[in-house]
Amino acid sequence: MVPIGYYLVLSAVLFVIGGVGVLSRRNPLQMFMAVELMWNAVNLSFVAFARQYLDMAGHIFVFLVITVAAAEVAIGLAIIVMVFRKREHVDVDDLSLMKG
Amino acid sequence: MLTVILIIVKGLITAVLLLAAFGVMTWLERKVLARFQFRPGPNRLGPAGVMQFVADGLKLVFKEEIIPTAADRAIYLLAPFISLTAAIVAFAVIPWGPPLHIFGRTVPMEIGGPDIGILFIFAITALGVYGIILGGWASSNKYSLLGGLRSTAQIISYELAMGLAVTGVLLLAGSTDLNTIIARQYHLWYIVPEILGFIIYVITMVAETNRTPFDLPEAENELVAGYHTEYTGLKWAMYMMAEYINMITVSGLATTLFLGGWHGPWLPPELWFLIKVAAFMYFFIWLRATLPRLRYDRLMAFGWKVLLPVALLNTLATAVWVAVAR
Amino acid sequence: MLSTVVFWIAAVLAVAGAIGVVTLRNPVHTALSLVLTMLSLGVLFLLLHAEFLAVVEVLVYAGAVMVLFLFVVTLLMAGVKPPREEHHLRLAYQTLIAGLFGLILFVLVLHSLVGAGWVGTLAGPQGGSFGTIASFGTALFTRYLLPFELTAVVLLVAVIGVVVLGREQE
Amino acid sequence: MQDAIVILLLPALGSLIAAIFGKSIGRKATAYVTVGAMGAAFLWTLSVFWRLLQLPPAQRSFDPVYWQWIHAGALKLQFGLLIDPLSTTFFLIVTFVGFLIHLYSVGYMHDDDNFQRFFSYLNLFALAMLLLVSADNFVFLLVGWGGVGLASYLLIGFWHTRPSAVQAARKALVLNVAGDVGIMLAIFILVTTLGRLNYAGVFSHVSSLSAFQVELIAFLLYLGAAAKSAQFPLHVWLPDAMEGPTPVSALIHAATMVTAGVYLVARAYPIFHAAPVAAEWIAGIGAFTALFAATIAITQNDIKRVIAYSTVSQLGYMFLAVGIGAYAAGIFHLTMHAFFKALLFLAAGSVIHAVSGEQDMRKMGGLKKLLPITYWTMLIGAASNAGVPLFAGFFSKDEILGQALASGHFWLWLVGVVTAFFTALYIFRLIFLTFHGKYRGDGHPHESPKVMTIPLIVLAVGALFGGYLNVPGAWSVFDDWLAPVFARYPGGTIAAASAAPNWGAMALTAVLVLVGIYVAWLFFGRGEVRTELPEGVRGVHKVLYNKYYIDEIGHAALVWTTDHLGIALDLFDRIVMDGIVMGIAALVKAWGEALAPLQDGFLRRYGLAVLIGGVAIVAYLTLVQ
Amino acid sequence: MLEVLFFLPVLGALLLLLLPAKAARWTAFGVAVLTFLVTLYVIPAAYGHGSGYGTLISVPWIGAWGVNWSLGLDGLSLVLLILTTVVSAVAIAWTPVRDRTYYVLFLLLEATAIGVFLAADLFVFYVFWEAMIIPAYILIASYGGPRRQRAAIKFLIYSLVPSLLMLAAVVVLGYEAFLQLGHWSFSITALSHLSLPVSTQMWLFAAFAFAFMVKIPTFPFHSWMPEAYAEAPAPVTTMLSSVLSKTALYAFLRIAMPILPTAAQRFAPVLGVLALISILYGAFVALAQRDGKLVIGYSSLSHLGLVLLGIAALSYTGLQGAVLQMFNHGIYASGLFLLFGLVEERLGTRDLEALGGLEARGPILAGLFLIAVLTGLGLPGLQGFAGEITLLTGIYMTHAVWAWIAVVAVILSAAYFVRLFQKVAHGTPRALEGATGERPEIRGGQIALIAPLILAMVFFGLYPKAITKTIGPALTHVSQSVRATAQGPSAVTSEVQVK
Repeated sequence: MVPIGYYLVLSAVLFVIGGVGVLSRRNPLQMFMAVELMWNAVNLSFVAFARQYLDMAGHIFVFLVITVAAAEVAIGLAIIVMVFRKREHVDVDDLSLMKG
Repeated sequence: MLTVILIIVKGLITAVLLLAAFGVMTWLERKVLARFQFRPGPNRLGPAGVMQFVADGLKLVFKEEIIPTAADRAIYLLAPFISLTAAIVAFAVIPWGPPLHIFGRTVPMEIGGPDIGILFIFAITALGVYGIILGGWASSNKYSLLGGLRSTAQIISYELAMGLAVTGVLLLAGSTDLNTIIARQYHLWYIVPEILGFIIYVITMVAETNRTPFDLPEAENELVAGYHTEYTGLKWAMYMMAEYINMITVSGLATTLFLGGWHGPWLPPELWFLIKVAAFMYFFIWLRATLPRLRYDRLMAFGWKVLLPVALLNTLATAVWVAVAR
Repeated sequence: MLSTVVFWIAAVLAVAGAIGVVTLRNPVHTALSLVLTMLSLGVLFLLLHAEFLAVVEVLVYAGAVMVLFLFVVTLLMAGVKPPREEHHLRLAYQTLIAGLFGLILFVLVLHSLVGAGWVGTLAGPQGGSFGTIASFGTALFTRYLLPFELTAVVLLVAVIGVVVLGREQE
Repeated sequence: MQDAIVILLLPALGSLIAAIFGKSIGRKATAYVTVGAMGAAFLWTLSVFWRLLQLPPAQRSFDPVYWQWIHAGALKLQFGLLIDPLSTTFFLIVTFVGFLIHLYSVGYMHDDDNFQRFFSYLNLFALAMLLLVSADNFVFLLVGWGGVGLASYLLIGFWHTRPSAVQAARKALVLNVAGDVGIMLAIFILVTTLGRLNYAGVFSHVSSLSAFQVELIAFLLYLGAAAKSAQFPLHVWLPDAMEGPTPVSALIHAATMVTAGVYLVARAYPIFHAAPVAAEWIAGIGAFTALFAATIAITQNDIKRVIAYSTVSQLGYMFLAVGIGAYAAGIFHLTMHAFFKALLFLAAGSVIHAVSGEQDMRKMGGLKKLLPITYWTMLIGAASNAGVPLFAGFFSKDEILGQALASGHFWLWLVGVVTAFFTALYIFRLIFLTFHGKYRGDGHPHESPKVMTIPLIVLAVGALFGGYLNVPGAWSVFDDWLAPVFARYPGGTIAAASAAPNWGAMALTAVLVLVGIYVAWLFFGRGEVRTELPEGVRGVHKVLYNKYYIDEIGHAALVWTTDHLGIALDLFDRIVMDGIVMGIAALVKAWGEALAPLQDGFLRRYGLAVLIGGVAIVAYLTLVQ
Repeated sequence: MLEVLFFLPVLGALLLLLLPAKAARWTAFGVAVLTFLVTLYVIPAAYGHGSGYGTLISVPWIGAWGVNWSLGLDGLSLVLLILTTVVSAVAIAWTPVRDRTYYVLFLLLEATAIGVFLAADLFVFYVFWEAMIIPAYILIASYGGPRRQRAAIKFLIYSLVPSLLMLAAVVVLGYEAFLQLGHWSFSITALSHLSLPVSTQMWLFAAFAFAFMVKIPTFPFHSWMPEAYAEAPAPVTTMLSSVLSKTALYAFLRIAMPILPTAAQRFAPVLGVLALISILYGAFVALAQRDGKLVIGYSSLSHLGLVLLGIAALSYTGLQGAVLQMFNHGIYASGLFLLFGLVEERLGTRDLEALGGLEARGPILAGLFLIAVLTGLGLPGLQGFAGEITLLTGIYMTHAVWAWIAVVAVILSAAYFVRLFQKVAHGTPRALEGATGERPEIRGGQIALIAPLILAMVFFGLYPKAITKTIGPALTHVSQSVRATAQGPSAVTSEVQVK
């Protein structure tokens, strides 16, 4: 059987890659995808721990994470679509109207 | 080690059977459709044109593979495969007979079969959608893209309704494993208590496979041929295969859930299963022959505003009934 | 034995998909690589006896969310010219830093895991009930009913929000 | 004696009526009310005087108490009056001279549109002076003291359209308040040490004070007296006080107010007796002031300023007397001085009135024939002031000089004699310049109306025969009258008082006075006025004329510094104090602006920040924990 | 009866909201006069047995924190209540202001001031202490001169910051009560029985002193005063100077001293030095002001510094003198501000260089202004002198040197007040373009309004015993509590009661 540590390391790897991905992208869609990746990494570690401690809480949490992530993507994409309507291209660096 | 081999063998058998069924279906459809329109249908090749599908197959295999230049080659080629595999894998879970007792081992007819059964099917069909959307996009043709999007939207919307219709049955059966569901239907087919669920399921079934009343994406007059306009030859065939296998899977699921799977009084269980699936197939073709095509927005509105609430209502009713009964 | 093999295959696929998400230029490709990661995660969930979650992952995440992504990507990217060529110096500079910090984070996590000892071997599958949809259902609707209701509200809000945002500004 | 308060209430009533109803009841009615109030007060004083005379000398002292003023911890005070020969003498002076001056001012102020206001102020002054001399404790002495200071301020600044008058009034009041502060401090010491403030209590317990405390109290009281009675160096305000109308100068700056200082020292003689050092200083300063003022008076050209300096000089004499312990002599000279100085001022007033406001003697002259009554009354006043034998001034001044010589203060006597010479010189210079020679002015002077000349005549009689109350060697009616007051507590009278008069000294002073008159006649009596002076004297003359530049020094030292310190502090307040507060506000704003750029809208930077933060937290948790 | 005293102006303010704007001025005046009459009615209630409160009503307010809505009345608060109600009555009707909110806010200001004087519970005191700032701020901000916003904001922040410190101190006291008495309590009498360690007492007293000294104002914390006094309308400045500053001084006696006696002992020299600086500083700066209102303002800084010095001297006579002078200053300062306000209103400017000739054009106004000025400079015979004499005697008894220095300010006050009067009244009347056309004369109505103040100036000059008698017992209580704990050498010399 595979010790749980492997899963955790894998989750860390995915998380870090997701983090880097978020910061290195200029297209909000790709940033969103990187975020999704980070969500999944976290889910993995949840399930791994749930399996380790035989506690359903982990699963519930993952289920919640998935629903929330779905909601978030919905709203995020709606915003991006709106932004797209305003301008031809979508580039994160240009979206700085809200600066202080 | 043995189980792995067994699985592989069963997988092959199922795949071959499905492909054969596909062939038969194409022939059957053209025949029945013709009969509806009072014309003989294909009768040149073989007795009553039976060999027609072999001819078509051969034709498609040797047709020239045209790949649109602007297309995204990798995904363009990948898309049909996704659709096909999804369709086949989905069928793997449906038990088309009681477990066989050969070599002293009880071997369930279906290939794998984790006890989540039905959800597995939904998951796989969900993946199937990728084939369509990627196909539409990869061929970088506006119409095919729009077609792809429309069909995806349609499938996803109706998936919801299907899911809810099915929950009624799950509530009654108390488990998501298909075998237990079939076992529970030994005395009474679920079509009786879940008649409303059955009707909704049938409608969504047709929508899921983009068949007649809901076959807008491929409608010639509007979007040329929908997402597979740019596909030719074998790739196009794969889409066709995917479509028909999906029909079979969906019908198989319908029989398992509502018509008691392979249960039947006299004939051997597998045969019962075949008969029921054939009945559904006939129903599909029948629909194609008679019903006009729904406009897209009406279609979507019907899906969301009518079907979904009714399905919810049905699930609620069943839930209440189950809670009270238990 | 089989599960270790499956684990490694799935792990490699997941990491590959992740890297794909980060590096691929075309958004559709990124989306697909993400789907690949999700599917491999689904398999990993199966390995960890979380059948329901595996299915949910595939059905909700891969099936619905990513399709939505593809929807938006294909619609938006269709008309748009590829992003401006000149590669922002700042972008590179920032990715570098991000990478650096990512590395540090990874090392830290590794360090803590090693510190805690790779948590021994996995406890044996105790009975069939763990991770099945039945146990999940009971847990969800008894101990964790409140989170369930909250997520229901969250989803409702999201739906309304999207409808409002999505509406064509007349 | 409970009714003595009426003497005070009458002028108070007069002042109130004049102030509030003055405009409505018209000038004539106000004149009647106010002058009538003073007349009534005089008659009431006579009745009190008469009642006192009936009593044997030892019992001539009453202390009617009216209400308890304040009871705050250690400060327990009643409001009461002290009716005894000393205060009655002052009652007489104030009411009699006051009445005459009221009468005189009806004519003098006839065409002034603030007529009613002037008279209400005069009555107010009378009330304050009467309260000052009759209060039975130091606090009410101070109340009178302040009231008198206020009245002098109001009257000096009466013609407030003239900036110089306003300035003079302000200077007078500030210096007076400085004096008040001296008395206040004395009061604090008294309360802390003796715990009581009424005269009887304080004087009977003077012995229980330490030597230093008594000296300190004496000095502080003298500080108040010096400010009020314009002793050197606090005399600067008196000459400027001439800005006020002449009757004011007559009443306040000659007869009554300035003498308040002498009254204070006389009243508090037990303290000064127990403080020999202070007494010595008072006598010394008094003598010096006399000489100093006399020298300045010689060079003044403004008629009123000459008389003002003469007053300062005579006050010097009085302080010399009380300084050496000859309190009765001091009071006697004070009374005589009240008559002839008031006479001189009123006469000067009628001269100014005649030449329509001209005060510079160089533009007068030859008025002998035009203003006969004024001339003769002024001559008597001048003679009396100079100390010409047989005139009032001679008797009182010689008594002081005799006492000084007898009590062994030879140098003080010598200064006194020399000053007598100078007094004769400047007073007769005034007479010759104004009345003799040709009329140098361009008006057409005419004799003053009856209402002004009658008071002159009455005062002239007083100045002529007043002296005979105390003829040296013969009788001393005045001293006997005051004896009981100074007998009550030890140190009241000095042994030498009744010793045989030193005829030789008296003859010497008389001769010097006559020589002084002759020298005055020599320089100024003979027709043309020598304006330019021989070189040798010019330097001296310039210094004297400019009043030894005391004014300028005083002004520069005090007024200029306080004003500029005020301005400096105001700037400091505006810049530094405000600066600090506004500085803090600006600092906070600057901080705000400094942090704003962090929020520049770049999502990725936020992302990076989040990541770094996350890493930091994880690092902390893992490494540190 | 006490709560009627507090709620009357509040109800009046509410009533005003219903009435038409036209009638606001005189109804407000009516309410203020009614409050004054109630204060008179309450006088007998102030003479309780011994040195405690004459009457004390206490209703539990916030049970959890042990806060009781308790109002107490004794000689000390009675005198200051009379002052507040008289000054408010005169000031409220002084200038006709068109809109209604001015009068509503004014009544609220008066109500909160009454509240502060009546509060017998530290919490209630603090609530009113804070509440006072709000109406004052709005009055300055909306009805003041050209730069009123800046002045109002400065005043607000200046008052709020220290009172936050004070809040901390109040809470700590409450907590100490909890520790020592077992339950949270803020009642002043209870708190004064606590035995607090000296170190906590020190910083508590510092917090209170800081808040009070800002309000008085005293030297280092006074820079809000020039702008607030100059920009606020005359009646509001009157309230600021004669009522609000008194709340601070009263708070020293009522709260800081009895509750923190040892700290008061230790802090006395510091307070004394600061008071001395304010006295001289205020006097000198007043001498150099061109704005008449600021001359009076800085004179208040100087005179109230003298009062603070009296309190810091910790002698019984000093305290008596301080309270007497608080009352007197309240009267003559409001007289000065209101009369000068009238001059400013009629002649359109406050610049002393431009003013002049009032005596010729408005003799009655000039006469009244003269009386107020004379009381201000402490002319013996008027109430200013009575207060000063008692105050300086008290100071002299414990700190002779202080008295010698403070006396200098008496001379300076004569100088700047006379300068003020002469610049306004004397000289030839100049045609002032800002003038509102009317002759700068005080009409019948306003004479009647200011008359009580002028009469008080004279009456309490002649008979200050009326006040010292009432405040006697309360102050014995305060001075005993301070002296009783005086272990150190600075014990006050016992009163010289030699008869």
